[in-house]
Amino acid sequence: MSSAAFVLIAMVTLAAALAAATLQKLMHATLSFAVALVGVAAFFFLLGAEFVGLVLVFVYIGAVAVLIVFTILLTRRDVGKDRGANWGGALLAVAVFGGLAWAVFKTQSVAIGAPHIRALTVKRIGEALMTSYVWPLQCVGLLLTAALIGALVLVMEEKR
Amino acid sequence: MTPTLQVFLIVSAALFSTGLLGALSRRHAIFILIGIEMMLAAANLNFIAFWRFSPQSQPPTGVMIAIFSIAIAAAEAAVGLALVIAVYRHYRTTNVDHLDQLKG
Amino acid sequence: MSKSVDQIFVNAKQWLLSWLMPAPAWVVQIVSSLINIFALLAVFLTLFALMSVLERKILGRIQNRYGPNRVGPFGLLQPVADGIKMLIKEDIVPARADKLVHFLAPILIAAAAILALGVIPYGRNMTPFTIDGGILFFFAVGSTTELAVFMAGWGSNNKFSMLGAMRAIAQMISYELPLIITVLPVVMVVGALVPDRIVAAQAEYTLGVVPRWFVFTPWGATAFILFFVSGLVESNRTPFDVPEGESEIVAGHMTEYSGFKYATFFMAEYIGMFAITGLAATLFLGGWHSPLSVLEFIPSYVWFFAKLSALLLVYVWLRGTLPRTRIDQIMNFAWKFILPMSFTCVIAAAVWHYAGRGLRGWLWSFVVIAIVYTALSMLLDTQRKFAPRTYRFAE
Amino acid sequence: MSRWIIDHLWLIPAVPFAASLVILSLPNGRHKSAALLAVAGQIAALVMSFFAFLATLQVSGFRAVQNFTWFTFGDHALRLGWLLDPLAAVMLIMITLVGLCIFVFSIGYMAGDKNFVRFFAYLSFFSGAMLGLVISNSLLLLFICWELVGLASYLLIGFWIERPSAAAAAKKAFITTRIGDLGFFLGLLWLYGRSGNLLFYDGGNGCLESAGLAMLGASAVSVALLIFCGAVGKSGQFPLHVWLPDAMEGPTPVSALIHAATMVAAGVFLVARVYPIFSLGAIDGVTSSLTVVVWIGVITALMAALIAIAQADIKRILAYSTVSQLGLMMVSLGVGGVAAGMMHLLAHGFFKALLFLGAGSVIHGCHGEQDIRKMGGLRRLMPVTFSTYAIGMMALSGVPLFFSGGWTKEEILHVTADWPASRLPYYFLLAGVVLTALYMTRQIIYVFFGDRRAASQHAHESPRVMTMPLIVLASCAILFSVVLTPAWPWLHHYLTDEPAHFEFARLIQPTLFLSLVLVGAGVALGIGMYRKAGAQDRQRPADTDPLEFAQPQLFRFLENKMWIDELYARTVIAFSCLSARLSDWMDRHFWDRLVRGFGAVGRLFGTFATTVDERGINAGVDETTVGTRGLGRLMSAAHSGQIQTYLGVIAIGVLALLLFYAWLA
Repeated sequence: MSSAAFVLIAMVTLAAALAAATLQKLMHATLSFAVALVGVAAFFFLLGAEFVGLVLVFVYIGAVAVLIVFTILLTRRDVGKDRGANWGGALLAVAVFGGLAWAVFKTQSVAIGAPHIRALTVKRIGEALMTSYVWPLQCVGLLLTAALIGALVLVMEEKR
Repeated sequence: MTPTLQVFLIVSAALFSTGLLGALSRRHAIFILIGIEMMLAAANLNFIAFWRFSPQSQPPTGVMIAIFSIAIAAAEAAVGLALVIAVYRHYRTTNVDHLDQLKG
Repeated sequence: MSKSVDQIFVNAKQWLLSWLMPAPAWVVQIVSSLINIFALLAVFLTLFALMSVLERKILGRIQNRYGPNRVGPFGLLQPVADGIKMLIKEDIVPARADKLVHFLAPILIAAAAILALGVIPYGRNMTPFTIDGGILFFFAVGSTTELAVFMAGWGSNNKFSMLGAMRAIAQMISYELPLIITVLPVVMVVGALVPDRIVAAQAEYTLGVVPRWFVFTPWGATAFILFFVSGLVESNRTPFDVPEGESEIVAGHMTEYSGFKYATFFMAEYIGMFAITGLAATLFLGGWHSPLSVLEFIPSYVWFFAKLSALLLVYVWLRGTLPRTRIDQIMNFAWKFILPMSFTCVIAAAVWHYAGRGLRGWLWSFVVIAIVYTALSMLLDTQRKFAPRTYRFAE
Repeated sequence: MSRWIIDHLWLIPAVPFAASLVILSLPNGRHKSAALLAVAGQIAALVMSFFAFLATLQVSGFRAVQNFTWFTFGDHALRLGWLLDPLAAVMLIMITLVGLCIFVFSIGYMAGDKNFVRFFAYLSFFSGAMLGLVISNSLLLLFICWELVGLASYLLIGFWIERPSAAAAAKKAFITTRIGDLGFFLGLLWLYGRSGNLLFYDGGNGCLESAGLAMLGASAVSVALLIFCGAVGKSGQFPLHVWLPDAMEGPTPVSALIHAATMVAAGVFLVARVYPIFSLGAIDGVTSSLTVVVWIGVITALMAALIAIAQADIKRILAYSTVSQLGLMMVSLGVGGVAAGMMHLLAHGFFKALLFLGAGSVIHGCHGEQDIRKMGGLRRLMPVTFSTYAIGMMALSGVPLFFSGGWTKEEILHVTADWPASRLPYYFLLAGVVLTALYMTRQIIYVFFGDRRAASQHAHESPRVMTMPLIVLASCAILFSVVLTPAWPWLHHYLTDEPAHFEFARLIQPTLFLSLVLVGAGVALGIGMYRKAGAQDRQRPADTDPLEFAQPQLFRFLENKMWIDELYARTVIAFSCLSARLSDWMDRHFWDRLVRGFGAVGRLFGTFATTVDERGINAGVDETTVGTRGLGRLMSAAHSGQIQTYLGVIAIGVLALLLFYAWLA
């Protein structure tokens, strides 16, 4: 885990995130959002959670970003551009960031380096999912099914 | 020198605030959704970071929560975007300023 | 002797790296990666060039004509000529295009395709990029392609581009699901997402003759066929090339691209095809293992590329044989047939595993697949007969 | 396999049930799949029944019981169970075999019907329910299956729902049998109240075992008679027989399967099953409940045979014949010949199904015509149908030696003759034998002999898929007699759990000659009367029945089914109409007035309350409301409907929380 990589990734991620939040063209904002998520995934790689990083890329780029893009397409008449930041929002966001950063700096117990750990293999994750987390896993499965059906019902053509 | 947990938390807080900025200042429902997704990703980053910097335990709880949260975020995005489309069909707009039928 | 021939490329890389001995570890690591990338690009760009000309020649033979035969011996230098042509063509960007997106799309699509190549084991000890979740990496990178295609369609600001992109994404999403689900049984049986482990699991020979490739089990054979068909769709090849069907929507999302950008799209498409066939060979056809134990003296990478070429030949053959399908047929096929069958493969693999992985398991899983297949085909058979054609106005 | 099937007895009814469900979910056009599934289910049931049958052969007096708890209320468990004994095993074989033949026949018979798929779903459903009925080890489970077969019968009689007559017949069948079932249900409750256990065999505690019977005591007669009500309804015994002839509105395979071979025999089977209750406390084999059974049976047998003589519809004749034969079986049970009755039931199942399918084939060949007076001369046109029908006719008439029906009828006459209470039933049954031979001869002469008449001009033989079941059933009707003869009464001993010995000398018995004479007399009488039935004979016009010509009054009486339907219409139905009208009148004029009166009082109170409310209470409430509304308006200003405002407020809340923590730290 090198500092150089960290700084690089952090810069790319935050820049992309800022772009996603402020760019006026919806398409550009969405693509920036995708880049920001790739950055987050890179953070995950850096932290040794490769599997989660891959899942993040897979789900967010492969599914969520494409979904967003499709929605943009379907509501095209309305969504071309949006204004960037407004002052109220920006002020509030900066205030929240300030508060959080102050809290993080204030807490001494988090100023620690990374301990040496056993590599997190997919096998371990799989075993955890199938033993201690099997109940949440089933719940998530149910949730995803419900979301799938719900989304279908929502966008179904209304019968006249 | 390697980055400490603190630094990761700061980055995560920045990402969160950026997401908040997007969610607060945009006027289109899709943008707001993007902002919310970004906030979720920041939270996930926190989980992973805490997992990595804590004394290891079996099973890897932080990673698990991140995985579940990603799955739930996907469901949320699907339903949210379906709602956006349904709303658009009905009102011909996705501008949340105009969607204030529920005002008191 | 055969051992050294087998490992010749690995040893060559080690020899190159040994020159860097005094340098720090991270430099060695970066140089090693660069060597891998360079080798990968060299091999597959050559293969792309070869493939483009061979495909045209084979198609020519299928259509009873010669194909390219003017440039170089047997027309083999045709790709060079094509490349020069593409390079010196004017790069046209539509005035109302979203310039940035329009520019980034081909780069992203090519990058995704090449990245996907990185996790495939090309021979013994010849995996460019070993990672714990290799298969997942392949699909994670592959899913980026959809975004790239959409960028191309949106960025061009053209009706045909947009329609083509939508068709492409619709069919790619629909077939990505079965593509991943057909990989599941293999991952379940091997117990790993690492391509090397999957190849290693297919190393032995039953009775010393039949290789233990997964394609020789009922679920493996079914999954392989489904995977192959889905791969065909993913790489937008005939008979599933509706996104760029020139008689309908010009060239789909590539309509507004010209010159080198167009060539990049073209290349990305072929490299994606190589990647998916390479993965098919790795997952089901035993990777770089030889089909007979007596033939093991032939180097492993030769076997891998032989399998790859065989599959590519089938691609070309299908392109020369089948007509284009309709988009709604493609979608119905995916959701109503391929997807249930892929789930059946997962179940059949579980049955195979729990029935002891022997002949009994073979028969049981075969029964499972046969039952589901019969039921599905009965359900889906609409009994629609083709009516005789009537000429109403041309008496 | 045999061992396995004993443990999985429930599979036998479950397979046709499952087939029925699958068929029901098929789209309407899939004729081939539906037929294939139904036949496959039936074959599976047949194979399993066969193995179950083999299992019962191993030990004499075999009985395998499998009980399970359905549900528990309080500390009381309601238990059901499956039972395999010789009685159940032979029924299983008969139902599945006859059923299979009829399924196959239906493929041909129903080929053109647009509701083909539904038909097979119903048939399979019936088959499953009937098999469940046969193997249930609990009166309650038997009752459930009993009602299920009733439902199947209802659905199938009314299969051609577009015909008003079919719908009416279905309704009639359903309601008439329901009257009997009410009695059955009361008997069941009574039995449960007395013995506390509805299982037949339960390790000594079942209601048919000594402990359970002892608890029943003197109420056994009432319980038995109430249960017999159910049997009367289902088996078409007098006075509830009226639905069975009308049930012929259903498709012919249905008539063959349900209203001849299996379901109507369920009543007889029920009596045989709970026979210990009937015979409890018997003196010399006679109890009052059994006496009732005998006389009901005698009346039914004779009456139905008489009516059959004057009917013109080919299926109705067979229907009345079924009623008559069921009466015969009841007599046999009543006089103590359980084995004889069951044997006749089995033999009757085969040859009556054969006759009905033959009739179906004739109807199919004559393009839907059912009136025997319009047929004639079909012997040459439909040779296979004719020969198999003739075999069925001889089995039914009781021609001895070669036909199963003859031997079983012989057996019944034998036990009836030995009844200590009275000789009368025996003589009545002898008369019934003559009548049976007479009406069957009449029918066969009308249909197959003589000249061709209106409907038989363009008749044709049925396709192979329909004639094959006929041949199979005909050979069954003949071959079955092998295990029935007195020389080697294997089946008798199998059912009554005694070893069988082969003794050729017993084949020829004096009563055999008596019945030979009687049958001969019946056939001769028939030939004498109906020789020229369809043709002009002396002063009689061609379309008049010879009997009608000779005895118009008697004929009219019989033709109109002894006016029983009319009698019911004048009495029972008229009475219910009257009481309905009375209730209506009471409702309109008496109860309504009463209710209105109460309403008026209520209204008076209401007026008073309104006054108090408006003048006194409202004013105070109004003031409160105004205040609340003002407050609400104030609060609602915060709810702008802008989600981003809400989001912002949440963010401010987060900030406030942070500040709060900072203040704490």
